[in-house]
Amino acid sequence: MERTWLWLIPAAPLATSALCGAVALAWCRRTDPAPRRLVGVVACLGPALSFALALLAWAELRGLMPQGRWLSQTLWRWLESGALQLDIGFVIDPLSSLMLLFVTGVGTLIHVYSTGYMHEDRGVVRYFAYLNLFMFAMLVLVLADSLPLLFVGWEGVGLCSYLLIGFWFEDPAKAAAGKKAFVVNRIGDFGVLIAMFLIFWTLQGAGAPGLTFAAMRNHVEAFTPAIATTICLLLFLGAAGKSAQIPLYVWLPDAMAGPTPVSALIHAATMVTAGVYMVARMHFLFDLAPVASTTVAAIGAATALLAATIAVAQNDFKKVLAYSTVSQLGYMFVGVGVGAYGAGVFHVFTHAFFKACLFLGSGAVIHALHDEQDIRRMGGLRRKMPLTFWTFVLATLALAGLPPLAGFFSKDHILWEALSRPNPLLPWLPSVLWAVLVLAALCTAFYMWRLVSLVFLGSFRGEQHTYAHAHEAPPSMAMPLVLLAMGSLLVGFLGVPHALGGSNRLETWLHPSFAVAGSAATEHGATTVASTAAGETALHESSAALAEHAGSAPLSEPGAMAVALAAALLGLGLGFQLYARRPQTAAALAGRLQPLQRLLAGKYFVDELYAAVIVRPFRLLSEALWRLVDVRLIDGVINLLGGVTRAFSFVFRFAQSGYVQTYAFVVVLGVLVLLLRVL
Amino acid sequence: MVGLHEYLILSGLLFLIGAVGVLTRSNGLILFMSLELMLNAVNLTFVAFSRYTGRLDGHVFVFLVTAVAAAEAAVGLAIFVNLFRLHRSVNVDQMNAMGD
Amino acid sequence: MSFEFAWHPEAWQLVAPILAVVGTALVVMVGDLFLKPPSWTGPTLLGLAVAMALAVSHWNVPLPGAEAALAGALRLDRFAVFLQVAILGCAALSLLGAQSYNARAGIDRAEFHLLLLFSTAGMLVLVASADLITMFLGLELLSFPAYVLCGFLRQQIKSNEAALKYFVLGSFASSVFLYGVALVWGATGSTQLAEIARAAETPLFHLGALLVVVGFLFKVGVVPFHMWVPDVYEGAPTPVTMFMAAAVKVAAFGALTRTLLGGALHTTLPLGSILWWFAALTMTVGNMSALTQDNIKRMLAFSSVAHAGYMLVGLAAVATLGSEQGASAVLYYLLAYAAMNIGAFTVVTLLGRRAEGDLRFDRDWSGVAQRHPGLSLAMALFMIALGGLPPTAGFFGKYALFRAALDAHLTSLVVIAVLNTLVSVYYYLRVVVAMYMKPEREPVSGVLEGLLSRTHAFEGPGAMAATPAVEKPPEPRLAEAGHWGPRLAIVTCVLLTLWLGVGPGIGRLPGLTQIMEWAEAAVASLR
Amino acid sequence: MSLLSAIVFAPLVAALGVLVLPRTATRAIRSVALAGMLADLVLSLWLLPQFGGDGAFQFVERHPWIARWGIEYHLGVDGISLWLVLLTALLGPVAVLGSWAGITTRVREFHVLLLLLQTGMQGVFLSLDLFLFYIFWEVSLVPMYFLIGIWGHERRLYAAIKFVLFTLAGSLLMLVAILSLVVQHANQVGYYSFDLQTLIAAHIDPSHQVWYFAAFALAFAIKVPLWPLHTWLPDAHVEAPTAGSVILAGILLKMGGYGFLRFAMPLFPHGLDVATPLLMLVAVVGIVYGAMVAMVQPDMKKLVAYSSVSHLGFVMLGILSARSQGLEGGIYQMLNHGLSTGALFLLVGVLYERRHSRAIADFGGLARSMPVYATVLIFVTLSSIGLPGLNGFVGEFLILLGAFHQHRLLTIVASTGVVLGAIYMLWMVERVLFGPVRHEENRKLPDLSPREILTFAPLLILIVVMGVYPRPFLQRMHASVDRLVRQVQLDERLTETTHSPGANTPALGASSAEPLGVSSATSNLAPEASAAAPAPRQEGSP
Repeated sequence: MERTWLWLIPAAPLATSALCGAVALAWCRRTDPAPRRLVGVVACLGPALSFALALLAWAELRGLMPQGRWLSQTLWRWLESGALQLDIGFVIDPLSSLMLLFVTGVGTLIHVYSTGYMHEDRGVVRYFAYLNLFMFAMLVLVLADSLPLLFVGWEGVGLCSYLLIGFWFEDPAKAAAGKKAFVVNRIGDFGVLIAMFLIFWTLQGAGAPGLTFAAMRNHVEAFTPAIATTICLLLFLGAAGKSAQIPLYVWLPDAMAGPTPVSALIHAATMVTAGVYMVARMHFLFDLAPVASTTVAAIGAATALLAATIAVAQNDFKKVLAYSTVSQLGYMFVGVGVGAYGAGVFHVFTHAFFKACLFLGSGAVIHALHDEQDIRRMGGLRRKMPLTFWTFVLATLALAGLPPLAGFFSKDHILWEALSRPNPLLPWLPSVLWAVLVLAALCTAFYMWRLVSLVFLGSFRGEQHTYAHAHEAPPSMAMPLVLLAMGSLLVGFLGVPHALGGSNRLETWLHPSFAVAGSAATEHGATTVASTAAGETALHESSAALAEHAGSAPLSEPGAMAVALAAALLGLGLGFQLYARRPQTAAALAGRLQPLQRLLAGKYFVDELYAAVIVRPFRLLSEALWRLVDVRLIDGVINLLGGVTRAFSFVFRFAQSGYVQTYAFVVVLGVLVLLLRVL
Repeated sequence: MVGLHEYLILSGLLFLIGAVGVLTRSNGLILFMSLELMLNAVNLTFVAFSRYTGRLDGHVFVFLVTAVAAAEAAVGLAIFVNLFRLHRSVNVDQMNAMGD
Repeated sequence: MSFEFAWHPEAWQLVAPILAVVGTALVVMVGDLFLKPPSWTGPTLLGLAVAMALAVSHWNVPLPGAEAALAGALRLDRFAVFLQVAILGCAALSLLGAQSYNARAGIDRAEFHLLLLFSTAGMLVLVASADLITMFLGLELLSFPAYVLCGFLRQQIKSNEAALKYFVLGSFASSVFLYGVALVWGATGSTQLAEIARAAETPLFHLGALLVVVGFLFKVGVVPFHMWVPDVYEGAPTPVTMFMAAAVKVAAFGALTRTLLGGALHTTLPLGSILWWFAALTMTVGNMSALTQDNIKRMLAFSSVAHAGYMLVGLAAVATLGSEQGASAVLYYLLAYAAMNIGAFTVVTLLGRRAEGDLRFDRDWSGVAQRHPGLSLAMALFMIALGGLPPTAGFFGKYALFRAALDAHLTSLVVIAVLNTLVSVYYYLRVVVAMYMKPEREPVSGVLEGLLSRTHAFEGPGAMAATPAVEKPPEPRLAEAGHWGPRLAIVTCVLLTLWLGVGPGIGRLPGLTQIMEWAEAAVASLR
Repeated sequence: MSLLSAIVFAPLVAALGVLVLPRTATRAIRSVALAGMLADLVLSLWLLPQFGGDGAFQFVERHPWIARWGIEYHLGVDGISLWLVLLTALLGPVAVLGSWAGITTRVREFHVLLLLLQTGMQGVFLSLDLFLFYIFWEVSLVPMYFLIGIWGHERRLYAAIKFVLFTLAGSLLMLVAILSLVVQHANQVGYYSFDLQTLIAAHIDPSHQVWYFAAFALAFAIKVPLWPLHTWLPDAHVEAPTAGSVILAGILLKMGGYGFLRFAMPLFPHGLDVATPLLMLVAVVGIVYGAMVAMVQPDMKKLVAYSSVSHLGFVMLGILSARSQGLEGGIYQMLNHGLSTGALFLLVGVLYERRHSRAIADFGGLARSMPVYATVLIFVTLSSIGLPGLNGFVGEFLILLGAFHQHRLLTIVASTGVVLGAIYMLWMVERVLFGPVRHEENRKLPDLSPREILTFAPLLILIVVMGVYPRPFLQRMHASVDRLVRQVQLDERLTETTHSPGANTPALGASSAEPLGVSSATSNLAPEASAAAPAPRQEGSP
């Protein structure tokens, strides 16, 4: 269905962003303080409006037949050259509507939180300008109906993350972190760029040039496995950059340099999940490319475990959460990698709530302790800030995957899909994936509870006066905490699996978006009974397929859940035992496992590796190119030519002796040569 | 029997002698005389030709050339005189105030 | 050849320009005995103007076969007229340009003028002569006054040396030329170009013709017969230098062209390849030698050698397939070249603080643009024009030459020429750099300046290092003497340089197309 | 006097106007110069409403000049030159404004030269007669030489002469090529003609075409500049005064790319065919090389200069792809580069006026003392690194898209330039704007003055507009670019060119002649694409 108001969804935050920006520039030379409170309100209005519109869109979609759940608006012709005809157009299907809802929802909450958190900061106006701009870019990313437009949002969010990470730019480390984030993302974007070209010329070859998702779906048959694989791998390179997967995850931990709400919004809830979203968007291609999908799943699992292990040994509050985010993103990629797009997106959804809640909680703590981030100098805050504590615990349990919290359903859904879906290439892969993920789950539970114990339980280990001044979060910050905690408590119930007698409503809702490519052709125009029927059958087929898969799995679904749950509980228990009950044993253990400890604390020294293997050699090479090739070689040749000419000049001058008889002699010589030559 | 060729060879030799003189003698005046010698070599050529082809205009040319030579002598000597005033010598080897 | 004089009354009209110039000279000579006017420049210019008018007057007079005067010794065809006008123009401009200089150097005397006039008369004869003997006479009549003019600064060693070198080498060359004439006459029984064109080829003839050509090549200063050029140009008083650089080249090239086409030498001699080599050699040696010169006159001297090379490219085209295009291109280039050079040398005279002073442009001219913007602008224009950049005469002239050469399939030669242009731009721009881009320099005191220019020894780097000890305020540059002559000359040259470069024909005013057509008509008249 | 001539000669008139003013009346001089430039801008804008859609030349003026040799005064504008003319007209006033405070010595000469330069450049973009083109080409050389040599910085003399000699080395050989081309053509048809269209229509023997193309390409490649002929550029950029750098980077470099589009390619398709692989390779090398060298520059202007080498590499890649996307992208990128790099040089100039230093190390933390400046710099940087939504992206995307079809491997290598661009630009921004203030004198630097903001405003606005709504710009190129594509296509080589979807079918034939393996898959699939839809999936399953 065409809708004329979709543009408002991204436009609203853009407008507010422009407003804030104007104020910021206007005030940058004035001494009197900017109207911060007013700005805060305005800044919150933008995302709030988008949220309302997102709800409206969702409602509209519900009103439509499953196969016709699709709103769109074309604004104007953007790129147009040769066979390339590209519009700026937005489309809302179940998938994007889901993304919309939680992006705008969580976004709004975090804006509200920011009004409190950033209150004292002098740059708050600029801050809101950036944050709103981010909302705009993210919404463009979600709403885009074509890959290039998605790319606009894609790099837009990258830009905002760059600006926000380096928000406190006087600190060179922070500025550098921002640049690092942008550059690493650029490396990924390079893949996306090439993928787009490949897609375009493939479709061009099929006589249907275009870069809209619809065009790709409708001519999906144009993609040979070879090409599909190439494209998907390239796309995944982009996704790995944006969503911090191996090998490009290194920027995310550094990104914690930004203000905490930013970490919550951009680096936990929304932007970093964009990669997963894109893979889900392009699912019809990944379906064609088992190699690529397998790679995605494998890398996802590896990342999940790697990051989880690193998180175990971190002492920076936000770094722990950051690595946890990386590892959770790994889960999501496993989900989409094994073809369970619904499951992946479901985890994206739930993760947004509890991870945002965790970050905001950490923000509250850091705020309360005057920007203290080292958990070794915290503890016993339970009594000081109970509300923060309880919400944090709730979110932690959700993340650890305890029933009936959100994390449980989504994570176990992924685990089950990973286990039950046979891999066309490597039959043994599913069980390995599952095992790895369970292990990661154990680590997750462990380090999360370690965090809780070190921060909230026990007794305070920092200076007493900071503890004395520690205070509960102001309402503007508390309210979002509570809401998000409730979210992480409830949203899981949207996806109760069939195994537990649930009807996995989310799966059903998303199904039209992930319908097998063949029937996807009917996405356009009004739905017909036939297509609906097709959709229904497709749905049944898929569920049937699942049931049939279940047979092949080594475990039954409840069994698998039980194992995972056990792992989570074990992790929690360990964390409690080691860090709340007997810290000394923890210390002893750390002492005994010295090398491992250092390896983990040092994040496997990947940054150092990159620096040594890539960055430094590259810089040296550049220096060489400049000083040797440019200055010495090329200019050298030029100057040589000049020198030779001058040399000749001096030779001739030497002949010009000034003696008349020399001259006469030369004349005679000339005449003789001439005569000899002619006669 | 002395024929045209012999005259031509003789004049050619005279011309070369003059040229060599110009190249080698450092005394300005002798150098100057060599120049005159070259002109006269040419005169000989003219005369020889007109004698053996029975045309008269060769003789006319000779008169012309002699006149020119006279003028040349006037100019040349003037220059040398002036140089002698400045240099107290007419040795061309000393005269390279210019040249790189 | 017959001795009876075909002397019809038009003949007077034909030789009128020459007579006018000679007459003026005699008037100056005799008149100076009795009345002593402050300067003879006025009368001389008048004479030249009259001569020019006379010359122009019979451009269009149809003289069927009657251009021949004095028993065919002279041939006053359009070719002759074109060049005579050019030569007279050069003479007049040089005289104008010389005004300040002569006044300062105290050589604004009758002798200067009449020598210049006689030399001019020689040129007029040279370009008009259809007979090798007449050519020889013209050549000598051109040269002798020039020898004297070179030595006109009798107190200056350089000037005298210039005279000496020019005289010795010049006479040497003209006797070579004459020997050539003799041999040609012996071989063909005639000295008339028309007859020679029909002559049978014998070794003797080849030898003679080659010697004749060499004689011309010497006059125009072609490598390897160029060695006299830098020394003579440097030593001679600047006005004389500009007169030689412009007028003599016009005359000599004109005569050479006439000999080639009129005497049809290109059919009888392998001149194509010969000139190819001479052109390449001349351009390269000339430019490269100019590259590192610090003395502006010397630099311009070498540049004039190089330009002779460019014109040889055109003549090479003539020699390869007798292309009249080439010839007309050469004529056009001669005009452009004369304008640029006279202009440049005039500026040189004006920028000196004394006659023959301030010639090391990179030192003495630094920052001149501040005090003399007009002069500097003009000089910059001349340099850019000599470098052959549009929209100037230099570019268009080169364009014409190269096009002719390409028509004759001399592509490689054109490429050589183009690369040489590149080199030349470098040293022409050195002048601009000095005038515009270097800071104004503390001027050297008049005394020290005198020392520097009088004895060679001081002109080494030592002199440059010698800190200018200013005990008395330096004399002003000649530009401030405020004569109208040089200014007029420069303005004329500027206008010519631009006009020959872009000039569209406006009404009666001839555009460059028109001028090119004249050149072609002139060449056509050689048939 | 008709429109195009007015556009060309309006600055010249203004120059004469400036000449008559007394040299001390600097304010009046600047105003007159500005007025002249603005007049030029207005006249150029006047083109837009009347500009028609068909690819042919418009507003044509044609008068015989030197009739006997077929030299004409022949002006005309089409979709390719239109925007370059407008860019020139836009940067003119910007340059004058940008040197308002920076130029204090010999103000009159400075502005005269600036205006002459403007005339020369407009002439280059508008002339359709090879002779006329060459004259303007050289005329635009001399003023820039003076601008660098007189108002430049420390090593200005070296830079100026290097600039002139490099450029001349190419253009003189081009002159030879032009002449012999004309002569050869004359030998065929019996009359001389320097008219571009006539010569394009002429049949030139392929073996000659290669040489002619080589000569032309050399001249243009030096101007662009293509690696390894680029070394004059850093020197010239660094030493030139701000306005000089702006014009140099903004327009003079474009003359090279334009030369390829307007002359070298349509005149000598065979030569192009032979040279394309080499030139593409060189262009890509330039992209990466320029970016890498830019990364290690301690001097801001040098950094921007090398970034120009990289960007122009992109332009050439697009142009050489000889596909409509690539060509339009290339032209578009020329405009982008004109805007963003022009702005960058202005920004460096702003700092230089305040601190008399261009060394990156001398700055740092400026975002605190000069917030507006910081905003503008970041904005321009983003445009220069091709952030989607700003103009740079449109250009790079189209270029790479077009080039990808021509040569995949090279395009992939070229795309790394996008990453490298981000690295060096952001690194510069980081060191200049962020971090603590390391030098006390930077703490109280005045922020942008209203005049400076006014100077930047048009550039910034265009950067955004061209990013989000490039259509009006691209649209006016289509027809002309199509014509060009048709001209450079050899008969045996056919590719997708036109905008009508129907004409996509030939593309199948084209893609079957693809270099790399991956694509051959498409091509053999393409013909029976509709017929055997499920086929690929069967192949896919192991």
